[in-house]
Amino acid sequence: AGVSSGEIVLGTHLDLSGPAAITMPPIRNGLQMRVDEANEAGGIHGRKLRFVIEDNGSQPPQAVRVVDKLIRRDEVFALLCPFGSGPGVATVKKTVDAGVICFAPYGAAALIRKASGDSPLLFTANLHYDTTTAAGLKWTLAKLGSKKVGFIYQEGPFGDLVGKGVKEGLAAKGMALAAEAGYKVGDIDFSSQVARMRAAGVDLIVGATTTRETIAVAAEVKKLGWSGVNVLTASPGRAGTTLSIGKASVEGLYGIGGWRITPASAQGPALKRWSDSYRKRFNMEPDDVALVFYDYASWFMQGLQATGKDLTTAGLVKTLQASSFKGESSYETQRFKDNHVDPEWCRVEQVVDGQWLPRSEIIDPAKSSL
Amino acid sequence: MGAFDSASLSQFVQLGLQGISTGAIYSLVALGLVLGYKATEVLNFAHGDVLMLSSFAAWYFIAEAGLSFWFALPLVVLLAALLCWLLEARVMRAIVGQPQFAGVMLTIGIGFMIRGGTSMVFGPDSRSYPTPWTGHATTLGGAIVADLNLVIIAAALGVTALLFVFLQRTALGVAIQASSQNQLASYLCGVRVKRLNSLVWAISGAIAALCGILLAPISLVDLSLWFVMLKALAALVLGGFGSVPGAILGGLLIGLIEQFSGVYLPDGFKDVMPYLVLIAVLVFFPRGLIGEAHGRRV
Amino acid sequence: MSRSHYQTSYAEGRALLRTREQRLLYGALAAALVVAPFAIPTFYVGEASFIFIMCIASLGLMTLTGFTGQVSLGQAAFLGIGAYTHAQLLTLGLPLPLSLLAAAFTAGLAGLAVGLPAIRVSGLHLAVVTLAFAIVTEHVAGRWKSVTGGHSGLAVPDPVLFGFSLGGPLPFYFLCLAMLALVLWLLLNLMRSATGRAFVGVRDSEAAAQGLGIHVARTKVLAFVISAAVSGLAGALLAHQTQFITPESFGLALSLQLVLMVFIGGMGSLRGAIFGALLIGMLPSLISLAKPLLPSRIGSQFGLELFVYGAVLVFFVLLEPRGINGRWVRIRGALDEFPLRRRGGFRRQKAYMRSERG
Amino acid sequence: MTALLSVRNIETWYGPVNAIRGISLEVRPGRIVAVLGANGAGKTTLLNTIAGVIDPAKGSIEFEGRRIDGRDADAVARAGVVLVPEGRQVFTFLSVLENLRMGAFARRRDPEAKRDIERVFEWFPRLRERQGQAAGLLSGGEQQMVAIGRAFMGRPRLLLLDEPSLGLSPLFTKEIFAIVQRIRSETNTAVLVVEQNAAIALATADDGYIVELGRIVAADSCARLRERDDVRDFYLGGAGGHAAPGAAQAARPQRRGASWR
Amino acid sequence: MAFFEVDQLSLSFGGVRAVRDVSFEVAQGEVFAIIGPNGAGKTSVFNLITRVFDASAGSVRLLGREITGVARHDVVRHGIARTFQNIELFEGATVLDNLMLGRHCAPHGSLLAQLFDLPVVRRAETATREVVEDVIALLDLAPHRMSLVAGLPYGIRKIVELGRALVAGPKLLLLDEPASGLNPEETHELAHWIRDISDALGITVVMVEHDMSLVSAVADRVLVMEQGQVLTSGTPAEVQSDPRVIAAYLGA
Ligand SMILES: Nc1ncnc2c1ncn2[C@@H]1O[C@H](COP(=O)(O)OP(=O)(O)OP(=O)(O)O)[C@@H](O)[C@H]1O
Ligand SMILES: Nc1ncnc2c1ncn2[C@@H]1O[C@H](COP(=O)(O)OP(=O)(O)OP(=O)(O)O)[C@@H](O)[C@H]1O
Ligand SMILES: [Mg+2]
Ligand SMILES: [Mg+2]
Repeated sequence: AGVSSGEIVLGTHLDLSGPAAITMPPIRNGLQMRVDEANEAGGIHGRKLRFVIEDNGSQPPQAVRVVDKLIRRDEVFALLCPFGSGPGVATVKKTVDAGVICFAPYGAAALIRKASGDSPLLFTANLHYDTTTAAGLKWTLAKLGSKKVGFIYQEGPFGDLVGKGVKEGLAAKGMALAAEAGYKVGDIDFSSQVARMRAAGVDLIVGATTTRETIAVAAEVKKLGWSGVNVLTASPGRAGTTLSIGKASVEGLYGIGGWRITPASAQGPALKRWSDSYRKRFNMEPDDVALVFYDYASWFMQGLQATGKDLTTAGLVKTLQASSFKGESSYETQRFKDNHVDPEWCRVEQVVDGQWLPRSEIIDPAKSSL
Repeated sequence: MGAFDSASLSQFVQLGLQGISTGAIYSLVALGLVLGYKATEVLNFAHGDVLMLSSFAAWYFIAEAGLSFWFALPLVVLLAALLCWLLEARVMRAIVGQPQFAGVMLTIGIGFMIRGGTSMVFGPDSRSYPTPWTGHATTLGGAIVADLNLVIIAAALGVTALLFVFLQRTALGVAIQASSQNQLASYLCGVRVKRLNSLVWAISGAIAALCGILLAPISLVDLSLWFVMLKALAALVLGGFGSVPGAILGGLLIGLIEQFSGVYLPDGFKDVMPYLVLIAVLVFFPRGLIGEAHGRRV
Repeated sequence: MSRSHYQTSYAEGRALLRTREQRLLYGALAAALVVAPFAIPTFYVGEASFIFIMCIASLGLMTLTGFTGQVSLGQAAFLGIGAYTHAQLLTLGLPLPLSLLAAAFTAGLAGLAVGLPAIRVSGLHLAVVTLAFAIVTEHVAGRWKSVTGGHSGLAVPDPVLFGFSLGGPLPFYFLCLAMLALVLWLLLNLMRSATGRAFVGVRDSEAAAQGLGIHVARTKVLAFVISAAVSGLAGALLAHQTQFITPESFGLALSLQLVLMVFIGGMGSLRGAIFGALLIGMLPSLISLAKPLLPSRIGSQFGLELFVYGAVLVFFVLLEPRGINGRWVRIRGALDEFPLRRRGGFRRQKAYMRSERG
Repeated sequence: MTALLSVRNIETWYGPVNAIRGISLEVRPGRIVAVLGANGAGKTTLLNTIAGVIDPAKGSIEFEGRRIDGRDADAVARAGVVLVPEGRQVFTFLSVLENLRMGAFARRRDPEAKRDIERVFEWFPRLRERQGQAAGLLSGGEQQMVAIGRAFMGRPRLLLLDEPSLGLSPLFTKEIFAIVQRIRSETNTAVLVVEQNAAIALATADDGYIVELGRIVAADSCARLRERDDVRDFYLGGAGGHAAPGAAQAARPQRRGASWR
Repeated sequence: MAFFEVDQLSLSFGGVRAVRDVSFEVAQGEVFAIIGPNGAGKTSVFNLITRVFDASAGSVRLLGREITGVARHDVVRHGIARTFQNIELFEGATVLDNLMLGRHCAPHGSLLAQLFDLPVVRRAETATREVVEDVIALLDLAPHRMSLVAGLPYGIRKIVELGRALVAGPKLLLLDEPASGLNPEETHELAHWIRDISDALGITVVMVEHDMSLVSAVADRVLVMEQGQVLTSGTPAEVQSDPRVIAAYLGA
């Protein structure tokens, strides 16, 4: 379904109104921009793309309804980067059961995969937080020589997964977690979590925190004048916005990166053109997240293109499984292995003078043995 | 035993101070709620959203328009007061006399509109702006507190004192309490009830704006700022609805409980402890810790 | 033709369908509901099942809030408890009907636990106690991994009855419809007998209720238990609808939606609960259907859904503070007296706030 | 002499219920005017309409030559027309003293207000004893005293009383009416009083109106009204207000269905 | 043993001694009135009898059974029903439902039976309805049967409340100022009803009342209270001529 002589219908559901709406604009814009570009270039094998975006409010029941709508009413051919672990887990089975491809959902990839019953129609491009965290943490422990590690995490699947990685990383070094402290989305104050870390005397805080909380934790550490400690944020906290909003308070912060952030000064001509085009389209500054989702969409378009005129679900699945991709946001070329992106390139970086600078090599967690 | 050696003592002081300064935020938000409730017996669920909107407005004036903080502060406070005045005069007034819950529903709707509207106008992403106190901290008795937190404590104290005097000592304040108890009788006494209600909402809006402006630099200008309303609600009920000192007490208690349970209890208790305490307290003090006298004569 | 109708026995006075017209009307409605799923696109069949589930939950809350006057801001917790119980028991192999019953029962027990403080606490204080309970429940659901699967969630087995799967859109539609009909019938019975009257009595005057021999505390707790049990049933069905349950499915947003349903529908009326669930339940879909009609500058703004949602709420509360049911009753009244009705009927008099403290 | 208050042909509705169907009446300065009528006749509605508590759908109300209909109740009160409403309506959580002070809210800067409180305490010594108590905890009669005292604190030129004797002891009912007369003679305040206790109302007032089904059916001086047979039958309980002992054994009167809607 | 006895009953609120050592006895079938100045403690005595307040001292007995310790909602099962000075009706319900609620103390089937509307419930409902209809007929409430209480005039509400208390089938009926707000004609009619209730239904009535015409018309005996204490008691005629009562209550 979803493919007619003149049109391919794609859909997604994002949190346009709920607690995660904050992070949605670059995601939506990145996806939309790639779709628009494809249409401007005459479509894919002559078929125009129609992209339907729905609001899931980060709520699973609501997500189930919009996915129903996308599948049954809009009859989409594929879902492109739907957002949220909860919504993803709740809807992926429905999606694949209806024969609809789910490409690069943004959320806990392992959980979504499990919920899908390991369906071949699901392609996950988002790194597994546990494996990358474990790899990044192992490198950091070796490099910084940290003795006691604490963990601040967001309650939810994201925090759980990073936590799993933290424990694995520590176990590999024969260490155990010295302290952990959770928080809820919407908490305004992280002093008690940091105080807990301090009371336990840790010298490395790992944060399963998104932008806002990463900044808050770093700022709290700075405020206390607590010098003997490093802060390492797992993937989503290591973003461009952390710098632009956090400013001085995030100086010195470590982060595990899952994609390349290229400072404006170092951008090549292709990236510059992309940035200008983005600015023009959306009247706002592009950021790394927008580029990541633009790249995901590109990978998908590449698959569509390569499948050829005779587009079927099975055909596309086959093409994607055999495809490889390197975008401006990828560290290195990646492909799909068992429908999951491989290798899961990651890198430990640090904020220096308001920029993420590489500290480690590019790591393949599957092979990392530090 | 040495359980209170100097290190743990200074940690204790640090937690206490931090608890008080977080609690002061809750108290300040709760105060705004109490005030609106006192006059119109409407629990304003849009209060947190006014607070959130104010922080966006402050960001706009300071970071975008480049006004100085000291100019933006009164401006935003004034605008928020105006907004709330209009809300009362144009919207809330239409359901006077309807069951109390109609007001709650209406403000929930208004809250959604404000949140949706803010996100439509400004976009949903978070941002920040500088204040004169950003990045400064003070050492007090071995504990370190951000200056901004001290300012918030001072603001909470100041607002409380003003409100207390206003409500208890001035004729207008007594009239506010009177109209909430019996609006009809208040009209019959010649009180300009409508204007008074709008005024109270305006003051409450001003307090929300003050909270928003002071809070945003700590937790960023963000759509989820309204969440603080939930904690304030808990504070309000813990202290006793409709009581100014109750709101302060409740807010501080919740702040302290969070801090101490965050460090001294196993992980996971911090977030639910305030609510567990709340339920326990209400079972023994059904009207909150310093709730109003009750009982209707039959 | 006059609609007046003379009753010839007391039993007739409490019959559910009193007049011929009513029997015809509701008969037609029932027939339509049975035929409809075969005639409409599958997407709408799924939507209808969801609305039925919301109707059940809304009826549950109406029992508590609309009839007994106890506001609950944490109703979603009971749905959650029902959903988790159901998912676990189904996984253990319990047959569907028993598991549904057990879900209602467990939620009812939780209702008992929350109801006990409610004996002493009232009004907004109670509302916040229930809110606190829901926050704690959600938290526990996230942490108690062995039972709930934590934030990773729990898969819900397909509903199977006598070896026949009810998971597909059509069978599930009829499962939900049947459950709704059952719950509605039970609650209608309850509300027209002594316990239902006692609920209203406790709501309107505790002093008088006590004087008439109503055990106020027990009645309040009973309302909590019944309301929670009905909500638990709704939760169990909702679990099938989402097929995978996570704690955030049962958060504050759902609780607020339920409160909005009973209020916008019209307090103190089962019909109101259904009206409210219809409106609030369909609103997100309606907004999403209407979005393509908007100019894309506005249609693509973030927060548009929330804004429109809020605006519709505000519109309805302002239009009819007593709920859709209130308007329904007035319109019906106006039709009944049609030629005799004089002007001024819909004009609103000045009104004054009456304190509910004390 | 021109009228202090003149009500012309007002009509008032509660949604679909037409409670007043065209009433006109006048109160001249310094006069006490009584309004009598069965339950549900529309007396309370009449007073509420004059006081601005509800709006008339038709007709005009003039006070001291100025239109007051359609204004809000607070504006009417400040104009000098103060209502003691049905059901007392005290501020339950405020003390007796604060209740009285609220009565003088519109003239809270007037130094005379203090003296007026003394005066109210003189009339109602019981209130002086209870001045610190929350008004909601007072007995029914005590609350009535608070309501009347509070209205007086507004120094009205026209006082509207809705069943002031409701729930008061016989002695106190007499006192209230004596006080009403005192207020009138000391301050030349005109009074419009609605009363079920027709005997005492007709004895105190100068002029009287009788309302039935939202219309005036009789208007005259009280002296003449007292003489009328129908008034005696219906409003004075047949024998000057006090049914003789044993009257209950008399034949049961047929209820006049018309006055019950 | 007297039918109904109140013995040395006392109540204080903080410093205010609202009721002090009040004792009286009422015989079966009697109409007994309590009068006294405002704030004398009459309503408080009613509230003590129906257990709204806990007495500081003293006891209340009906047919020799102690009432002072029973739960509030059990008072009616001991045969005592009351009305309230400020009318406590269920505003959101119809007159019929208000009256049906009056009979809550009668058996009405278990919760499960109610949920499934079993025959036992239907029978109980019909039985209740029959009692209610009798009262409706007695008090001429038929035209208002289906009206919402909230829109009724004051006088009708008073009667509805009286009816609700009657439906409970009490042995002892407490009426708090039943005639307040009624005009003389209606009061006159009320007098008949109270007599009917007492004579025809055999219910003992204790009422608090300020309208002496009603008291004279129906009361067998009168108790006069002042400042929480018993001032005197006697027949209506005796009491009305007592100089202390005239000074404190009736006025010259
Ligand atoms: N809020 C209301 N809604 C609907 N009808 C009302 C309302 N208030 C009064 N009425 C109706 O208006 C009519 C007049 O009522 P009103 O209270 O003015 O009578 P009243 O003469 O003061 O009676 P009473 O002696 O009982 O105080 C009555 O039929 C009453 O039922
Ligand atoms: N809950 C309370 N707290 C404090 N004082 C109270 C309370 N209830 C009653 N009182 C006081 O007790 C006294 C007796 O009140 P009660 O209501 O019994 O009087 P009453 O005889 O019924 O008077 P009325 O004829 O005016 O109704 C009053 O002075 C009243 O102020
Ligand atoms: Mg009246
Ligand atoms: Mg009394």
